[in-house]
Amino acid sequence: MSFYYIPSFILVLGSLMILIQLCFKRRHSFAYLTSGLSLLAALFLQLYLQKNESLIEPLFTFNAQTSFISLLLFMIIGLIWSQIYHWLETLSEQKEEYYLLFLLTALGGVIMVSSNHFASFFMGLELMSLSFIGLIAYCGHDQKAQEAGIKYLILSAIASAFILMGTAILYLQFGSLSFSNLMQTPSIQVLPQWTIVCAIIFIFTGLFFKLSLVPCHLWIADLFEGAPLVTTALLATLSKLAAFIVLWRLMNLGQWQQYQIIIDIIVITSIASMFVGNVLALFQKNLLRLVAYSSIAHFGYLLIVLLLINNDKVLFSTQSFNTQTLLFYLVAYLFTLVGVFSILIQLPKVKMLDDLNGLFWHKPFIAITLILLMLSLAGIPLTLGFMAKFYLVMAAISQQLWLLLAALVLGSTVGLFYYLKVILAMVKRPKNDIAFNNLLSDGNNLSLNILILFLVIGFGIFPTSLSQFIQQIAN
Amino acid sequence: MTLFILLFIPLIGGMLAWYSEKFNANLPKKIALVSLLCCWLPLFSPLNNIIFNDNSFALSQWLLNEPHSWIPIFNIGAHLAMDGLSLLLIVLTLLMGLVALSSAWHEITKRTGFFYLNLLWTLAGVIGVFLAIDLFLFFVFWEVMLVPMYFLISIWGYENRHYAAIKFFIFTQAGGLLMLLSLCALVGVHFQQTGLLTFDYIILLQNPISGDLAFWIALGFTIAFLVKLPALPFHSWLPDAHTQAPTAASVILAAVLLKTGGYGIIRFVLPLFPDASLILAPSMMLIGVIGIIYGAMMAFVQTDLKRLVAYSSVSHMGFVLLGCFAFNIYALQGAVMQMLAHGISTSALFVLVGMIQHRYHTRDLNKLGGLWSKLPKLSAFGLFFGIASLGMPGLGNFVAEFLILLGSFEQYPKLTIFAASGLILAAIYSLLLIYKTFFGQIKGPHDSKISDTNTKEWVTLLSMCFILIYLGLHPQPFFDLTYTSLTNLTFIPSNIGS
Amino acid sequence: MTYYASLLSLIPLLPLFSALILLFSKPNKLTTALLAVGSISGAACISLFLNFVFWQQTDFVLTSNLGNWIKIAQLHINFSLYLDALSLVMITIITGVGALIHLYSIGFMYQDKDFKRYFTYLNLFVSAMLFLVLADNLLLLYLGWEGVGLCSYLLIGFWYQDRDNNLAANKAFLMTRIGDTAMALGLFLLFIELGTLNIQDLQVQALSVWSSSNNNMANLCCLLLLGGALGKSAQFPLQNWLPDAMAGPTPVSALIHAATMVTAGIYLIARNSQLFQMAPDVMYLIAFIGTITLLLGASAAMVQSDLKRILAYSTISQLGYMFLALGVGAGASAVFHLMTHAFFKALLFLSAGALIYSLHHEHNIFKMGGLLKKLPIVATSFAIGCAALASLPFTSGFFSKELILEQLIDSGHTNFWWAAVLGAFITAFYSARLFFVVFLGDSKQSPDKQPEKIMSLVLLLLCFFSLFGGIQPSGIQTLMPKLNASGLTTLQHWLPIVLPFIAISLAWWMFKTNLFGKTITVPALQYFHQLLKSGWAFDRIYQVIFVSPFKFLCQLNKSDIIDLHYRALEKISKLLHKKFSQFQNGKLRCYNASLIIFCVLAFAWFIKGALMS
Amino acid sequence: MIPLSWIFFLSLSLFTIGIFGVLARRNLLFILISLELMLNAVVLLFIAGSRYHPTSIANSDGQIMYILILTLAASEIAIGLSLVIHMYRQHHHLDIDKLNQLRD
Repeated sequence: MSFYYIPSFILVLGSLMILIQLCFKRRHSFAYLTSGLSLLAALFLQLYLQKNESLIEPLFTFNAQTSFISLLLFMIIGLIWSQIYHWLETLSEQKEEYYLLFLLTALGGVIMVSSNHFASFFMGLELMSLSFIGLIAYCGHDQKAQEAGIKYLILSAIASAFILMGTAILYLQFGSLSFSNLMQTPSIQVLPQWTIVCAIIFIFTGLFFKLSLVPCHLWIADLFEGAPLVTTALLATLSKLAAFIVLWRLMNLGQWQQYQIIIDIIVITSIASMFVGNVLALFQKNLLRLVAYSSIAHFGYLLIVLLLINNDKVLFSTQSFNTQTLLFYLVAYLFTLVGVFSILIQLPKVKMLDDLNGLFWHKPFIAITLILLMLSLAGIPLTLGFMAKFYLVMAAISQQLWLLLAALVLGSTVGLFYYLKVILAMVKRPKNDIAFNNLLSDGNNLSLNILILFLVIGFGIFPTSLSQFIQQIAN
Repeated sequence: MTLFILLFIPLIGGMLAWYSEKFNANLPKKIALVSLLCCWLPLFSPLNNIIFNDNSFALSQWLLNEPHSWIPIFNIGAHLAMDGLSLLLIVLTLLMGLVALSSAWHEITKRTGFFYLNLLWTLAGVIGVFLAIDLFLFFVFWEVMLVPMYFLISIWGYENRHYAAIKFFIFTQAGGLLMLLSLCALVGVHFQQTGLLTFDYIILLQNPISGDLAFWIALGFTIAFLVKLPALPFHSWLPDAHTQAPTAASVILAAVLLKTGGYGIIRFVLPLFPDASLILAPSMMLIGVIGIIYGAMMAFVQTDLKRLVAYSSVSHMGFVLLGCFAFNIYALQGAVMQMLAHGISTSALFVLVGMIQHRYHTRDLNKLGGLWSKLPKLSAFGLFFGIASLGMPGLGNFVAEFLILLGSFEQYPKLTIFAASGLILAAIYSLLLIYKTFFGQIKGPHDSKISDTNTKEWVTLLSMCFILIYLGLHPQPFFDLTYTSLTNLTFIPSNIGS
Repeated sequence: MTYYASLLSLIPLLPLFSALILLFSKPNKLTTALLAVGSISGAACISLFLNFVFWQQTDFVLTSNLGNWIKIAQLHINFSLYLDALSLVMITIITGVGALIHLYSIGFMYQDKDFKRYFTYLNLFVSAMLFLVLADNLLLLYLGWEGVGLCSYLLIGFWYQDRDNNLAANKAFLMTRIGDTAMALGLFLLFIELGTLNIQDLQVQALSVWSSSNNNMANLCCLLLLGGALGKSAQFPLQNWLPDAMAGPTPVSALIHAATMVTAGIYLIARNSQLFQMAPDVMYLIAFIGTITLLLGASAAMVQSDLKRILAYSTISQLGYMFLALGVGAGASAVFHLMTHAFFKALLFLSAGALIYSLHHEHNIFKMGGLLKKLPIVATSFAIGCAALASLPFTSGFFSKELILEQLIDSGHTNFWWAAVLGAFITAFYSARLFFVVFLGDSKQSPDKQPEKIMSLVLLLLCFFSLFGGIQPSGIQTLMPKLNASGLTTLQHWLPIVLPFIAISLAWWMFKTNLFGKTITVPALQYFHQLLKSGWAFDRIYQVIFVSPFKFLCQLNKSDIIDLHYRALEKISKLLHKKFSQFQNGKLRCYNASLIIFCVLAFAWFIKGALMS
Repeated sequence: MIPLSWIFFLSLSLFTIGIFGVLARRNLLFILISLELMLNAVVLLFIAGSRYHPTSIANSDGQIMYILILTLAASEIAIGLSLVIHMYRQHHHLDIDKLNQLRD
């Protein structure tokens, strides 16, 4: 038994506590505190565990990278959690179960990112997806949320079925479900070699759905629009982070780059995602849909990282640079996105871009935070988003992926247009002077915004400590 | 620390200006003025050195050199350095900052704090561009200076400001991204060839990269600079941005921001890629010539005064491009001179247009006319700067155009003949501008409240006149100042008698 | 010598400072006049003094350096002044005639509200012209060259409220600018070929570098320089701005568009005569252009009805004579004619100004008539001017024109001689016509005021010069190699003397039979008359060939074709956005299909790949 | 023993039938049933796998997966049905084609 499991156990414990408490008496604040404490405990434990040596168990693997990713995951969830209370107060539903589901998604995410076995991966995935369905359809009377819930249910079930199908074929090939055996030549060849590629395609279908990459991207905007805001934030960060990490690990461990077809698929999907995501966002008037489309594009950029693994044309001597790129990009993108969502949570009335009009003049601090976050998403220097893009460009250049770089430049240029539109919307004079006082003003909003700014701008200007940390982890 | 102080003064001044708006709406502009004046202090010692003992600076290229570490993981440094060329352009920047301030003084009445924040930050960004010697840092300033400019256009601009602001930003950012790619590729190739990972210009300069890739990297850089310059196929952001920007922003845009393109070519493209730029030169000069003619022809048919001036900028900056790629010292000196002279003459025209618009609420050439009888002083200035823009000898623009054409004639006589036709075309649109605006019968209702230039405007414009005349009649100090920087380019033998 | 050098530098600087003072101060009219006229007179006195000093010497050179301008690598340009016999003649004319015209202008312009502005421009002009003439290098010459162009532009459009004036000014500036650009190219070529722009060095260098005569490069350089000269001196094919330039105040026409600025082209060629000697082809071209221009101008002058336009065309024609003289290698006679022409043409213009002043801005000669008695001084001066123009014997114009004709023969260009003689005939004819129509015959309009006294004074002074100014300055005779005097035949000797009288008689006959003012009824003749009146329709030709296509081309591209592409890009992305959005139709089954489509496509790609390999 | 490929193709056919069901059916309930079919197809493959890898140490993996998938299917159906009920209450039908409030 290892310490590594403790953070997950704390989460389990937390959810059990909430469950038990539900049987006796419903109290919002108690559920809030319980979930918060367990998250915090898990976070700090995870932080403590950073320095431990790596450990490979049959179901899980724990090393610096997975620990870091779990830490990242906890931090993101913690940031989102800090916003929940006031937001839930505005809902008419029972509130306590939300925390339960919230913790369960976190648990699912943690399991996924450190899984070393298809069974654990599958468990984490389903834990997360099923809780998500609950989180999405949480507001029973909200027709949109219900619709979103149904859509997510069916689609994620199909995706799971695809992933399982792929898993099953791989199992037939290798006789094992462990990730570490993916490289071994099977003892008995029961199926022809090409079925491996079929299996990979099946698994890709499922994971690309989770990552909402083109052409499996259709659902995400609907979900973002329909689901409750906090759920959307989780969906945009947690589920994508977990899915991407798994994809990356599979690519890494299975050496899937050896199949040209897989490379082709990734290249095409990446370019298509950049292109379609950005174009869809271009004239979008709904803010959340816009964020959804932009996330399609961002994961399109991130796919470039998958092509870098173990390529022989490595320019920078450290092979870990690609890992660093991945981690840095994820950190940058996810923090920025969490920032955007926490600002949006503070502006509950804002649905369309035009609703932002005049924000800059009435609530300058919030507006500036949002502007900087948008600039970070757009990749303007001195923000975290730019450093991430810089990492990506350096990594891609070192392997001379000119086609993808061209697509990246083109996509970023198109992307600028709608990020600027968001900024413009804030700066415009409002048509009718709506009061911006219906914000959930609270002490921790300001401090949270400052924290986000610190993360996005501070690390944007002085990325050294973060880069060095990531460098250590990647080695 | 001098250069960092120079950089931080406008940054801090901008913050203060914004904050001070809470107390008094008139305070920001005063703070802006003070901080702009403070910016001259750090320049005092280099200027002093140059003016009073001009032998010392000729020996070493860098007047001030301040390397600091920034992001060690990539070996990126916060390396600022100043040579004659950048000093000259910074002086221009600060001067034009004052001009912009003067033109904004009464024009901007709403949200003054944020306006001056953006104004000062743009200037800081431009100063950063001129000072940054680390390529990464250069890129950072290159991109970041656009953000406050974007706000200046999109908040305080005219009717169609949002479109113009977005267009401006996207064009320049697209160029910037291309530069980022080229920059990373340059560093990568340099790493491959020397095993040294560095973004430092001075180190990169020691081993100019070669090979096929070098050409493409050079092209990437060049296109990024062409967008900013702006050269022909990428010029279309400029008329929109200029037309919609408030006067102060137009001034900064025309006087300083465009110059970063020319500066980039001279500072980075030519020395870092000597072979590639030789290959690029004919096509770049062709683009320059086409830009000269095209810009002038476009200027001729515009009915919006600001658009006319904007297209004339395209034409003038074509000369800069021509000069940069002519590969001799005359043309390069001319290009630098053209940057200065164009900066002043064009921004003066923008200031004038701003004044006219402030008084008559129109920029339409067909609705204006006969201003001379109403506003003789203003019109006289208009005449002066119109004449300056057509390249009248005795003014800076002439010296610049003469040297550029002289230099490029040596290399490409046929192209230069076409470029020289720009002199005729410049006369056509400048005279049209003067003719339609200042001459003829006065149009529209007589408004007795409209008055001629006040003292502040008069002093601003007059000082610009004097600078132009000085540039035209005694440009030698400026040539001397940039001589070292320009002869350091590999293709120019430095032993040419000076 | 330094004493003389500082005096020399004062010559152009005095009017310059006066202009600057006028620009930045608000003096009253008297002070303005004193300052303006005083500065020019001062300059004139200095040049007279220098004339006096250097009278005996033909081979003197006086230089003065006002400072350094540009010094990059081999390019060294100073603000240096260079005085030799040729420039001495020129500055004497410029300051002398300039001072007189300034003086005259006080009277002429006194009522104008922009009195100060007028004198500012005029002083600036004189200064620029002096820089042009005194420049020791071509770049400084170019500075003056453009400076005079600018002042000419400003003064043509001096009465800015009238759009026509401005259009005329624009036309003048642009047409000369075309020539100037050619000249600038010439400068570049000269610098690159010879490595200097100093005029004297150029002559020396040219001899050593282009050793063989009729070198292509020499031809090209000279051709380009000639372009500048053609524009400035209103020679074919850039001649048609000059008649329009008469829109300015009449003293301006006298000073700029008759006496000084338009002669800059002649000066340029004379100054670089050694250079041009290297290019005989270009010299021949100059002569040819001169011939065409002199005939063209003279013939157009025959039929004009606007007083000033007649004089303008006659100026063109006279400049043609000078070009012809230059072209055949008779530089000295060209400059001589330049001088006499400056006197009598200034006189003619100023008298015309007085006439116009008195007649309340009437320009049409057919509305004048019988003014001999009413305006005696003007009539006298006009008569003298016309006589000189027609080169009646013993007027100044006679000597200079005779010299030109003589040297035409000497140089062996008989055909040019015939053309020149024909020109002289026409010149005499239209001079006589002008005088007869304006001053004789029935009185049609009576003057409402007499010219100011100061104007009359200037007229009288100029009458003196026009009559007795026919003394060729000694210094300039060394300008070009002397032509061998081949001796004239009797016909060649007497024909030019007799012909003006025949022409005047013809004019008198036509005037008496009232042929001048008559409307022409024969269609062919009418057409020809129109053609001549429009100055051989060059305006129309240029309009059709250059201006309209240019305007059309510009208008075609008004919305910026390149920008349209970017806008199209925007439209395309909008279209794509719509297309992609169509898939976001909210239908679950569609979303399901997307997953499966991806899967199927991937398989298809895979199978395709497998089949291919 | 039946060759594995037979089972493989059977499973794939079942999976495809499930896919067609998901695509073709408009009733939410039938879609859920089709999903079950897909999962069962997968389960079949896992069971077969554990049978055909007797020597492998991980031969029980397939059977464990079978149980996991079964659990998943059950819980999915549970959630699915609750959503079906919700939907029916709100819309009085189960036609997912009419469920398109969320769209561009």
